[in-house]
Amino acid sequence: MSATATTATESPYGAFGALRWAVARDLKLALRSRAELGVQLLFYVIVVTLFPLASSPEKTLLATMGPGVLWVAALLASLLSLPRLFASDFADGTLEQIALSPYPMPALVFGKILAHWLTTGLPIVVLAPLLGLQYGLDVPALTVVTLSLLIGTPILSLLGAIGASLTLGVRGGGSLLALLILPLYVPVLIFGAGAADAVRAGLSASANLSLLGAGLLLAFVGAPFATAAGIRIALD
Amino acid sequence: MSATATTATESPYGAFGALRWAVARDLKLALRSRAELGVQLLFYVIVVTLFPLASSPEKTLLATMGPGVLWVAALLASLLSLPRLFASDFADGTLEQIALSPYPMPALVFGKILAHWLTTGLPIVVLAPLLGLQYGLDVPALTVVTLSLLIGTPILSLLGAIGASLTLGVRGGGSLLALLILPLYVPVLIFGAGAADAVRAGLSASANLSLLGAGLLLAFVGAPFATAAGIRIALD
Amino acid sequence: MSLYRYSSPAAFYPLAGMMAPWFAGAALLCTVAGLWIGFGIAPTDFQQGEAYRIIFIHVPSAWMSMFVYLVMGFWSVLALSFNTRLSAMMAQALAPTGAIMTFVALWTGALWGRPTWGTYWAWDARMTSELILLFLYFGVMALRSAIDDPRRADRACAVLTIVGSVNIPIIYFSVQWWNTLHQGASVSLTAAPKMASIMLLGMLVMSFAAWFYAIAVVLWRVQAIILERERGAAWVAELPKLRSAVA
Amino acid sequence: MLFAGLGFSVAAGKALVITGPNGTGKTTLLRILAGLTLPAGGTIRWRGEAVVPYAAGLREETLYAGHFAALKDELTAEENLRSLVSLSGAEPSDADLRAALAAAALAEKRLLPARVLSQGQRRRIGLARLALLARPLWLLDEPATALDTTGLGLLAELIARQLDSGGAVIAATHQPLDLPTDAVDRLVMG
Amino acid sequence: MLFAGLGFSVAAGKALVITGPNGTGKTTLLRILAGLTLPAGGTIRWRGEAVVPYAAGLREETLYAGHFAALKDELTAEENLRSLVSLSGAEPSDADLRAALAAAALAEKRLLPARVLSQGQRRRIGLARLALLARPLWLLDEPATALDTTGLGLLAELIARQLDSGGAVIAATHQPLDLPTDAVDRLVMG
Ligand code: HEM
Ligand SMILES: Nc1ncnc2c1ncn2[C@@H]1O[C@H](COP(=O)(O)OP(=O)(O)OP(=O)(O)O)[C@@H](O)[C@H]1O
Ligand SMILES: Nc1ncnc2c1ncn2[C@@H]1O[C@H](COP(=O)(O)OP(=O)(O)OP(=O)(O)O)[C@@H](O)[C@H]1O
Ligand SMILES: [Mg+2]
Ligand SMILES: [Mg+2]
Repeated sequence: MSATATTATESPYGAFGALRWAVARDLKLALRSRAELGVQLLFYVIVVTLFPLASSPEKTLLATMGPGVLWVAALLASLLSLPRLFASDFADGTLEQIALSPYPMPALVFGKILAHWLTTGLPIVVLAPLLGLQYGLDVPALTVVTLSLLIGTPILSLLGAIGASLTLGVRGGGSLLALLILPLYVPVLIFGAGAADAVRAGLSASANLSLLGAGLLLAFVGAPFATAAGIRIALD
Repeated sequence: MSATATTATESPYGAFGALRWAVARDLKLALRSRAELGVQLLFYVIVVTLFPLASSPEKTLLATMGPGVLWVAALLASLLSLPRLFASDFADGTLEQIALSPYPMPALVFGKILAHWLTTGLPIVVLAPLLGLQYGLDVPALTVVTLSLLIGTPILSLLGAIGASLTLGVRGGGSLLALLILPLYVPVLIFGAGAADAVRAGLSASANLSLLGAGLLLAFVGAPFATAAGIRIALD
Repeated sequence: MSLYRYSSPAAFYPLAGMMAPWFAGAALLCTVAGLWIGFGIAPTDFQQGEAYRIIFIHVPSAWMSMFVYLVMGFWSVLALSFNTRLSAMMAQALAPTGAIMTFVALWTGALWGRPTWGTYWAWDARMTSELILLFLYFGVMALRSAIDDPRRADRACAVLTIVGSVNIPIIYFSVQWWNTLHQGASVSLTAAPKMASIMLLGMLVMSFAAWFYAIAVVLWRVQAIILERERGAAWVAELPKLRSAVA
Repeated sequence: MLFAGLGFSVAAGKALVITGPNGTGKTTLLRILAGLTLPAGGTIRWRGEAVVPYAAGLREETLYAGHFAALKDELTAEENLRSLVSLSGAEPSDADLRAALAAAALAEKRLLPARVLSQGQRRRIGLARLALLARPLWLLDEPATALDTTGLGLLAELIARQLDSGGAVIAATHQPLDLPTDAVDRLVMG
Repeated sequence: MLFAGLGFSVAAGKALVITGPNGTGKTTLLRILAGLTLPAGGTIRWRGEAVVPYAAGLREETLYAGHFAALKDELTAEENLRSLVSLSGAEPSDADLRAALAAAALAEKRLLPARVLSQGQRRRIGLARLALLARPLWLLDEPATALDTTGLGLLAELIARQLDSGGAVIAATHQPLDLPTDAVDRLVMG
């Protein structure tokens, strides 16, 4: 049986080990149910294809709506998957163990968020150009939409995690989470969808994209700590 | 202490008592967390107002999109709240007790669905005309949208309950549920949003509305039984 | 009585193995004949030119996509009401074939739409409902793979299949109920056909090909499912074929 | 296949206590008896007649208390109790409810939401439920979990009263239940 | 205020067994000691120095096992165990893991998803975790729940080994734990 060195001056429990533990475990869980990944994607596809169904399918209108719909659908996919980010760990006691682990908690939390993005955000980014074709978007517009999603969806996951931690164990979690987090999502949505609009209007999208990038940096630095604090509050 | 008559020839456990139990309990639970109702509504409001934000806000386009957006948002609000319909009862063992109750299970289930609609569907119906104004819809269009939501949202709750019961305790619940249930939602969406389109095109909406009505009847007759079967399967 | 015997997987397994090759052979024959009629004999359409020949694949696959679902629904009802394992396995075996047929119908329809309507896709009622059918097939398959207890998966999928079957009449009658791009039925048992009889013949032969193909594939797939699910059973261990494969 | 070749019966006024190592199928057996789980084979007879799962007669005459307390965190102890009991078809008066809660030493906790109750207090709400539901057959899975000594005493008393009134009890447990030996049959699994 | 005026300490090689009626604050006390719940007042000292909740030193040296088993239904028994142990910072070899599972009589259930395990088997994964984590202080809440006789024996053995190796144990329980009396201090609450 193994014993851990507890008297080392430098803690052997580094952020990298924590990250690896969380990402590996959550990816394994996500892959365990083979259907999961496919289902996430199908949900995105269905939502994106729903819109032309409900509105009238005129061509110019479609191209106008395109980036907005791709973004709103990404946002909804994120919202829909967020309540699950910590809920099952909370219910079965894993979150207690995470909070009490010798590893730094923000790193563990960041690992969970990263895994969440890899399983829900990244596939959306990959799929977006294909779906965009369906809306008659041209190549420059497609490129910018995809790029904006690539920078934007991690922000959604990071911000969403804060909301998910704050609504743990609160009834009506799903919609309360949505309410808390949507105001934070809206700027992301505006810059994200705006980037493509700028390109279609013949302008440069770089301003929008660098604003998104700044947002990502901010969320990356702040969100893990805020989320860790939220979880500790929920456990009290 | 009370004893129940177990030898009566006619069962004293009628569908009406079951309905009353389920509606009363679920409404009490929904009202207990005071924030819940407001949050549901706010989510709807935010989604509806998001679309003009993400697309470009031209007037004619807005009126065209209006009914579709109101409907899609209703559908998403329903999807977002569905996983919670049975999940907590499943996790804490109440669903076992519901399945073993002497009351007829479809009636208990229908009561839960009714309470779900009263807390999530009905407020949306009430709010829709106000939000429709924002999209520049005129009075006939508004009336028809509201009417179609009034007939359509109970169908969403009824069909959604089937999906919710089938995905109980299954990983990837939220999005699997969406995948299972969206194909069934789409016809509702088409008839619902189509009603308003018909009116705006100067045609009568009665065909769409009566199709919706037929759908409601069908869902009303079938869904409680299918849902009860789904729950029993989940408990096995 | 003798039919009842075959409701046990152990009894059905050899029967399926015996029948499948015959259906596969018939499918091959009909495909060759149908393609020969369709692409060799049938005349060029005066309106659509050569593009119309997609009909020989499109229509049979579209019919099968709906029919397979109905058959799936039938087995699901049996599985739920009599709790028979074989019925559930049949339903499970049908889903992928149905999905493929639906996909082919959508694909060929889209290819056909380009020359005739000038677009691959429109949100027309029939196309939409056919797309929904594809999602229904996906849903059933996803639900099955999300539940790892096969008995539970059987019953959950049966409920979903039965509920989803309301979509079939919608697809079929969509051209009548709505004013759609897609054309209405041109083959009917009651009215005289509006099509050249050689085209009709080609379509019918191709339909038989699709039928036989579906039956053969489903029988083979059900054999695989039986083997997988009953791998613990004594009769599986005694299968001579399996033993020789191991040796 | 978890177990096979198992045969037993329980008579009115008798308790059947199921014991056995972890994982030998006690919970599974109780769930099958309640009708929740489909058995791979075998027959269950109730009052001499074979019954199917979820038969109305069975649901009206049995009471199943499993691992889960079926409590809503948001409702108070009293609301939870009333809701559970009336779901099972009885309509106790407020006085009955309070008496049952008091007997379970929950009089002071009556108006607290179940969320803040301790593990043992949550189980005691289940005991109060037993006191209010005079069903011919009780199926109890680990009824002694998390109970302190007085809680165990109350449980034993409730079972004794059920047996006295001609009811039957089937209980799976690892802890001794302290019942009169002449009223108890034992089934050791595994 | 649940409790006040409580003072106690536990020395290396000693176990403190907390008993008392339901709802007297045993769980709350353990959660405060672990750092999960903020106390309304009072000081907690570790190795003689006052510590704050979530202090790194505390997290590295204590192990808390509460009511929840922290198991994922989708992962197998072995995967669950490995994941839990490495979250606590240890990296046991595969052989260690299997040995610990075998000692908990889970050798045959090693590759089953936790979902299908019985209540007692789930708790036994927790026992295997204890065997793999040599922390100076164990905080155990109702460790005997759902365990059969051999499970209780294993638990007693694990605690004895922890005490022998100079560790300390604080356990809240309603069931007797069968520990050597000279190594046990008792705290009766309520
Ligand atoms: C993706 C687009 C399409 C889909 C989803 C689709 C779907 C279907 C379905 C489900 C059927 C069988 C229903 C029935 O027999 O009544 C069918 C039949 C048929 N389709 Fe399509 N279709 C598509 C595109 C097209 C196009 C572009 C054409 C030709 C212009 C076409 C021509 C036909 C014809 C002639 C039939 C046979 C109708 C009959 O004889 O009953 N389809 N299609
Ligand atoms: N799908 C499955 N595959 C393999 N084994 C299974 C499956 N489902 C259940 N089991 C086994 O069946 C048993 C379940 O037993 P059950 O929960 O009834 O035990 P129990 O006697 O109540 O045990 P405990 O005393 O621990 O509560 C376990 O041994 C479990 O491993
Ligand atoms: N917010 C609150 N308001 C009132 N009482 C509270 C609140 N939170 C907790 N309590 C009380 O504190 C106690 C919680 O005790 P705890 O769970 O620590 O008990 P325990 O000794 O572990 O009991 P058990 O033996 O049943 O597990 C309960 O009596 C509960 O009613
Ligand atoms: Mg058990
Ligand atoms: Mg406690």
